[in-house]
Amino acid sequence: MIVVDGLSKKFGGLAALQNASLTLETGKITGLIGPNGAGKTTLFNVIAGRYRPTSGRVFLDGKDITGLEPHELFAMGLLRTFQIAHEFSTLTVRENLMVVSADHPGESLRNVWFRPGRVRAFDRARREKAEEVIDFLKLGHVADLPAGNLSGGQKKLVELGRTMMADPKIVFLDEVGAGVNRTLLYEIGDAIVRLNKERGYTFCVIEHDMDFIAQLCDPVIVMAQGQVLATGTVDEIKSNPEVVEAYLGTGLKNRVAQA
Amino acid sequence: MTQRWQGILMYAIMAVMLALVGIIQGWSNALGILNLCLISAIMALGVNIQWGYAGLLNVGVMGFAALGGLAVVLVAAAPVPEALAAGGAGVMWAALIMAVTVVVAYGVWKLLPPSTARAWALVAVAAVGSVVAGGFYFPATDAIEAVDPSLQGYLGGLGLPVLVAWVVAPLLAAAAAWFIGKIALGLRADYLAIATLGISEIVVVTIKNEEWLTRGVKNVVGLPRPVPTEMEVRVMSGFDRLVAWTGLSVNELSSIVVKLGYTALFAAILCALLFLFQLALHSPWGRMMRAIRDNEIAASAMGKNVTRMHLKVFIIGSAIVGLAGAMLVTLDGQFTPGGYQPLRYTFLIWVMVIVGGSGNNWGSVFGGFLIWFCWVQAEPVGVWLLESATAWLPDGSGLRAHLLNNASQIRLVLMGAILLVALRFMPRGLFPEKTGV
Amino acid sequence: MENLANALVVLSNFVIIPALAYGSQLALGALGVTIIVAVLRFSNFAHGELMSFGAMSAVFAVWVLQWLGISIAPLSTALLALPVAIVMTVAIALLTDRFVYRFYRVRKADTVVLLIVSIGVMLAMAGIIRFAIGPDDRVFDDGVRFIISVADFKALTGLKEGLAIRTSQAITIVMAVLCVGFVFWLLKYTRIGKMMRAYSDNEDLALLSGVNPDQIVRWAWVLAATLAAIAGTLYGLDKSFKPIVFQQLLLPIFAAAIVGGLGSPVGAVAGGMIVAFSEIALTYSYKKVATYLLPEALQPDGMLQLLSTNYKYAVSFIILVAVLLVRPNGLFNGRPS
Amino acid sequence: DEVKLGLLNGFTGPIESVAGNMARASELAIEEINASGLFLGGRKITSVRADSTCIDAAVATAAAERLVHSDKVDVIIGDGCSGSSAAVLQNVAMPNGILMISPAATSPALSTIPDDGLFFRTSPSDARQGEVLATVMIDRGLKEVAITYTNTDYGKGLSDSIKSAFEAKGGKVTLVVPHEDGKGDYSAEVGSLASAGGEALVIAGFLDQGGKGMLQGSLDVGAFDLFVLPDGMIGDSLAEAIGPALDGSFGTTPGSDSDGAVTFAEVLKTVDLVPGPYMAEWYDAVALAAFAMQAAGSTEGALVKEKVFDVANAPGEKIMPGELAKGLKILAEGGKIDYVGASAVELIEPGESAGTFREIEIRGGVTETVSFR
Amino acid sequence: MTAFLSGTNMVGGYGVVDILRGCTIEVESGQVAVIVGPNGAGKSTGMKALFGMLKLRQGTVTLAGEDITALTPQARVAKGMSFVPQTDNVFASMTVEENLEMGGLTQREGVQDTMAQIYDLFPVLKEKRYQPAGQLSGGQRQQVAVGRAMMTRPKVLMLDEPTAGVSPVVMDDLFDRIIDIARSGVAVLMVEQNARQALQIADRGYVLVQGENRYSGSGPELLRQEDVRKSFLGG
Ligand SMILES: Nc1ncnc2c1ncn2[C@@H]1O[C@H](COP(=O)(O)OP(=O)(O)OP(=O)(O)O)[C@@H](O)[C@H]1O
Ligand SMILES: Nc1ncnc2c1ncn2[C@@H]1O[C@H](COP(=O)(O)OP(=O)(O)OP(=O)(O)O)[C@@H](O)[C@H]1O
Ligand SMILES: [Mg+2]
Ligand SMILES: [Mg+2]
Repeated sequence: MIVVDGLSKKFGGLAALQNASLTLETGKITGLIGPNGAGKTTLFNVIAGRYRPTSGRVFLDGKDITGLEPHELFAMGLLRTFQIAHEFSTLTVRENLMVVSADHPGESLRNVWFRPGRVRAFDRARREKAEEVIDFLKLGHVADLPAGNLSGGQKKLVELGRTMMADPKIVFLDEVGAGVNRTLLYEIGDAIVRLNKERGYTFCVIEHDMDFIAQLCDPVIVMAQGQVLATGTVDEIKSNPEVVEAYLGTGLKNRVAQA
Repeated sequence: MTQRWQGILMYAIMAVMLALVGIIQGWSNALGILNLCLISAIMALGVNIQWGYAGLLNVGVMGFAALGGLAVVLVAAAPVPEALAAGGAGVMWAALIMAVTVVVAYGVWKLLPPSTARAWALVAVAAVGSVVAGGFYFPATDAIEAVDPSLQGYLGGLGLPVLVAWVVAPLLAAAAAWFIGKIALGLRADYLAIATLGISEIVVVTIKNEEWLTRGVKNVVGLPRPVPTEMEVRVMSGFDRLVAWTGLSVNELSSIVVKLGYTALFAAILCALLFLFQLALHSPWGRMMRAIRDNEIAASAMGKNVTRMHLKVFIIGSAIVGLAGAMLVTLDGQFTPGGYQPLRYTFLIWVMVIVGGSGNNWGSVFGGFLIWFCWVQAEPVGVWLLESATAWLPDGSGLRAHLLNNASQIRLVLMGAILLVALRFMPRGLFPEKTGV
Repeated sequence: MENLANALVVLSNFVIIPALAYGSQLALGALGVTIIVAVLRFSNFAHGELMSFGAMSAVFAVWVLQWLGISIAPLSTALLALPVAIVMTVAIALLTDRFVYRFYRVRKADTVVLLIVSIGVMLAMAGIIRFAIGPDDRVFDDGVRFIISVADFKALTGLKEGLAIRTSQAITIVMAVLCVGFVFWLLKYTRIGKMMRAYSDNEDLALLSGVNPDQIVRWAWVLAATLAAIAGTLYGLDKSFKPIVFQQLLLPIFAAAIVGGLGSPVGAVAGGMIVAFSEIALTYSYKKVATYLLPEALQPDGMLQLLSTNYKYAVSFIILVAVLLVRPNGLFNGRPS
Repeated sequence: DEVKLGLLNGFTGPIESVAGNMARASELAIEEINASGLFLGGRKITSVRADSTCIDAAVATAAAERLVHSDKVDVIIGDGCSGSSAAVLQNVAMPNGILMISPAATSPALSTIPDDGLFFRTSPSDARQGEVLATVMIDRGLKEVAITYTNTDYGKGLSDSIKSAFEAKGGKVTLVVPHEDGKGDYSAEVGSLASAGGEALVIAGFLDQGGKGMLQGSLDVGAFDLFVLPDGMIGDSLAEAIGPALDGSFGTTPGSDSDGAVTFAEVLKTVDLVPGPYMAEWYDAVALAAFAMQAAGSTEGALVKEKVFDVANAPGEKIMPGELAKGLKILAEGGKIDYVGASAVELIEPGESAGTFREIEIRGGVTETVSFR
Repeated sequence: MTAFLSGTNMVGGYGVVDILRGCTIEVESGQVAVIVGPNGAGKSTGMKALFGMLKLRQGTVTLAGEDITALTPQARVAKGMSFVPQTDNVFASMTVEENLEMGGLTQREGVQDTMAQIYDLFPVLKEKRYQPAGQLSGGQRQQVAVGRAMMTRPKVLMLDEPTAGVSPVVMDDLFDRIIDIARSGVAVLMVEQNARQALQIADRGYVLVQGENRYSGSGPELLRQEDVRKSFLGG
């Protein structure tokens, strides 16, 4: 369980987060929505150790994790994806996936030089796992291309694939859907639900596609201007006039006219 | 596959060029060049580990090479007991006091909460410590420098075998790298470059000026050698048979034998390093390093301790540069602090790495060979070119005299041209990094 | 009162004026470096040689002018030669770009490759310059050397201490101010300046906005080369023209550009001044100043020097590292990462 | 069948601006010898230049290797810098038994380095000049001086010896400050020296390098108006560049009451050159090598090295610059010579110039000899 | 009579492999055309090809009947084409306002008016006009990118996933505005993954798979096809 307590983050004069408090229950898929610039990504960045908060605390299962480095949080099972894809551009897709591993013995030079057998065995296991993920994300035909040469959507898939390579406790997904084909996205949605049900991963998902949110998330937290605006089930949120006003809107005017 | 053959071909061409030098200009000469090629290759390998693996722009190669050279002096030079007697104690006291100061300062830092008061306390501790230490240090160093200044004037070394220095040099460079890395590795790529460049200047300025330790610009000459001298070789049993068998002159043969001794040492080290780092490059470790180089933010989010890895690689690479620096000083037989110039010790090494192909160990080694070869051969070739090019001018021609008078400068032009041509046809270096599995 | 005046004069004569002049020289160089970084995104190590080339052109032009008997006494003929130097330097810069840098730009080579390429250009150009004019030291200032000399100053004020301002120093300072102002204005407010920044920020997108890359690159080189010619000529005027000096000037110039923040023209000046002042003020021995300011009883024995001049070259880099640690993008926040 | 000399000097790098002229002086001597047709029964001397870069021992060694093995030179004239000279001597000259005469390496350390008797120099060790210069300063009534030196083994060694000699004679040195050659600005050094004060500034540097920068800088800000100039600072170009402000400054340069230096200046004039630092020594080094070979009747290093002292020192006919033919002739006829040359060559053990010096003073923009020491 | 902008039978790619394998894309003035398809199908590549950022091995691109296959991107800008790439589509170090100005480079007059209109459409941008675009949130950047392209007052507006990461309200406004723009006589071509909304307003829709046209027709037509919906639009 993640508890965010009174988190603020200022960039110069601009407060991207203003005393935001929220809770992500273990075992749930929480949706996080809100208008552009609401502070969703900033919240992720603060929780995941990318930025230090101006004030406030973050707790993971009761333990204060504020200000820990990203790699320390990774070791505690906290993973995130990036809204703007951060692929390892000269590594192939397969390597991008295989890099993700908490305690690969082959990442220490001592093992590389003196225990090559163990390193090889471990790496083989990682490779098999990577194959599974590649199949699932339909990246087979580009698996050996440098990730920098992928299409925008494919990069997002690699982002997602990396989280699937680890065995995380809690995963933060920042708009994995933007730029991903909808058919595939809903399949990904199914997979998230499955991971949540079968493996008990906790998820926190930022997404602007309300269908996707509706498919997965309960509860949904709405942010605006650096604060939590509302929390509730999808239906509650959809009928909240404030949320409709600030975020959801009422649909296409022209389209109505056209029809 | 074709890439592999291309590489083999290039190494073969290099070998042929060295052999040509041997045939045309003498084998002793060729071996002399080969030895420096080997050292350059090791140095380039060190830089490649930092840049090619981890994207660390270390432009302070010179500083680490100088530290490596200093290690040879400290380990292998003959001790100067008079100097030690004159000022050894004082220097020790000064060092001790500075150490205490650092410990106290650290304590203050830890104990007091962050505040201006703490800052002032730190300044006060540092000031008092320096003044007290200075009270011991300056008289002591003056005394040391006064001991027979034209011949000694420094503490001297431990008088140990010079090969011990090849172990100490990387350690010294590594220690410096640890310290520098702690300060500077947080910086952005090109700023790290300038910071390391600056720090290397500081290292060299210090070496030039702390005469009591390094003899400064007065140089330390006559350092011991790891191989027998030519004279010793000449009296070895069987040498005369060798002379008869090869038909070379005693002088030339003895100098070839000595050089081969160096070659064996250098080549053994180069091969060992190359083996280890090829292994590393193609391991999960190498993959992780490339991931970090590609995207630090993502690597950190994927659980890689980027700062720590950077520090490690920085230390390893610097240690190798330090080792190469020590080997160079050993080969020269002297330590010349004034000779540490960025053009020669930093930029030239970088040229080797980039022309060779960054990220590729074989490339760096090749770059080391090729660029050093060109660096020393550019002058005679250039002069020869110029002479042939101006041969049609009348003998008394002012233009010809002017050109020939400045002929040595053609080395620069040729070096520049070689570099530009190489990068023109192989913009990613002669041995491009293999991307992908 | 008189003591205070004397102290001030000493300080100006030995610290402030030389540092201002040296700082301006560095600033002019740093400005050129910064423009190339700002627009073409690489550290141009050949900039020192470009300055050297400019100075060399000026020397040649001065010789021709002197031979023709043209002069603008009491000012130095070199000022008349400056336009020629600029034209020649711009020409050589455009030629190198056309035949060297463009190739790598078109294939979007890594900036480090460009940096190394610029080292190649540096070597080649260094050789060519030494071929053309030789490596010797040449003095080509034929104007009036001082605006005010120590002796004049003493006579004028009756003070015990003197103060000198050289013509070349004054010209350099004025020129530096003008150039910085111009570059700042150009980059910040003009169409072409904005296009330059856009090009450097995101080349592909700049294309999509209708920016003509060739034009931008040409402009950048024209600017950088003009600055290099001015910097080189003024430097040569102040000291003398000797090719190897420009190689040595490169490091402090880069230090200045980076302390200020690569890509920022105001930063280049600030950086130049910081490097110059720290080099000179930190290693200056304040003994003489103190003798004027302090009463007899407190007269110092020591040199009152923070750092020995041996460590002068270390100073600018210590400052550099310190600044970078506190402000990782330089003082004037150059290119954000 | 030519005899080859290798001219090893820092043609690129910090002394590049003077290295060319030094080599020219050597080449002048070679031309003179060749014109005589008397050398070793009519053999010609040719020369090859090689670039030591002055500061890079490895490059210097490689260049010397090439001279020896590729160009097959019989004698190495050089190097111009002490550090690289030591490297070349130990790594190339000794292993190959090649005679090496350095015209400009003045470091005292070279006096004691093992050399198999192959190493000679036509310049005095710095220790000697310091002594002489200090005496001159005391004689001229100076009590307090400041010193600046070029931060190389030459400058450092010279400055050390000037300082200790001056202090031993009761003078006071207010401050010693090094300067780096070829740097952009010397205000900081000048400022410190000015603060320390002194009646004169001793500049142990080079006249077209930092030495000149220090001098000009000191004059400009009125820090010093009297300068003491050791050999590296003496040459006509300095007075020309600085002008009347230099009048009254004085210094020392190797030379004897024989008028070798004057004759040498005339020799140089024939090819439009003016005397500069160490040009005399470079000329003399070649002459010495040629005479020694002539006397030995061979080019073999082992034989020639035995003759160097004989031709350089008395007894024998004194030989001036421009009279190389005469010397060769005497030697060919089995006579003895005492080469004086441009820099008053007088060798002492272990093969370096004893160092007689001219005291000079600059008057009206001209360097005038005041006396001999 | 070919369409106003048309790329016919385009074949090409980044290296040896062809990404585009003979696809054809056309759009008329005053109309909206939408390209949809799975990730990696070559949609962005197709856009780049139309804009001259990719060498075509075969096929032609024409604008108003004129063959522009050989023109550079800048020349196409001058001819009234405008493009928002999928990634890296803002000048990160320049302020929002300067980003928009860059869009107006080719415009001699009326820059201020157009900018005002864009600020109307994306009110956040007005708030952030002096902030470097690199410091904006993902959705805000997207708005800057679209704004920059609109600043050129183009005859052809090409948008590669303009709504990726944009919140629903803003997306609705954006689509409205796109329709307005099209109605004013501009040819609008966009790639969309929010395909259902996009196809609703599309006069013409293309489904691209592996560099080939798999389906095409008017937007609503495509929306009606069961297999298109299932395979590409998420059911
Ligand atoms: N590095 C930064 N410097 C300055 N301001 C920033 C920085 N990062 C974010 N901001 C500002 O903080 C605010 C919140 O940004 P954030 O990225 O968290 O929004 P978001 O909710 O993720 O929006 P979106 O849905 O568009 O991704 C925005 O107004 C943005 O301009
Ligand atoms: N710069 C590049 N170099 C090499 N191959 C590339 C490059 N960019 C894209 N590709 C390849 O071209 C194919 C098509 O890419 P494109 O970007 O056109 O896809 P897309 O249809 O726009 O997909 P998306 O919806 O994910 O953005 C992909 O398989 C990708 O791997
Ligand atoms: Mg976001
Ligand atoms: Mg795309």
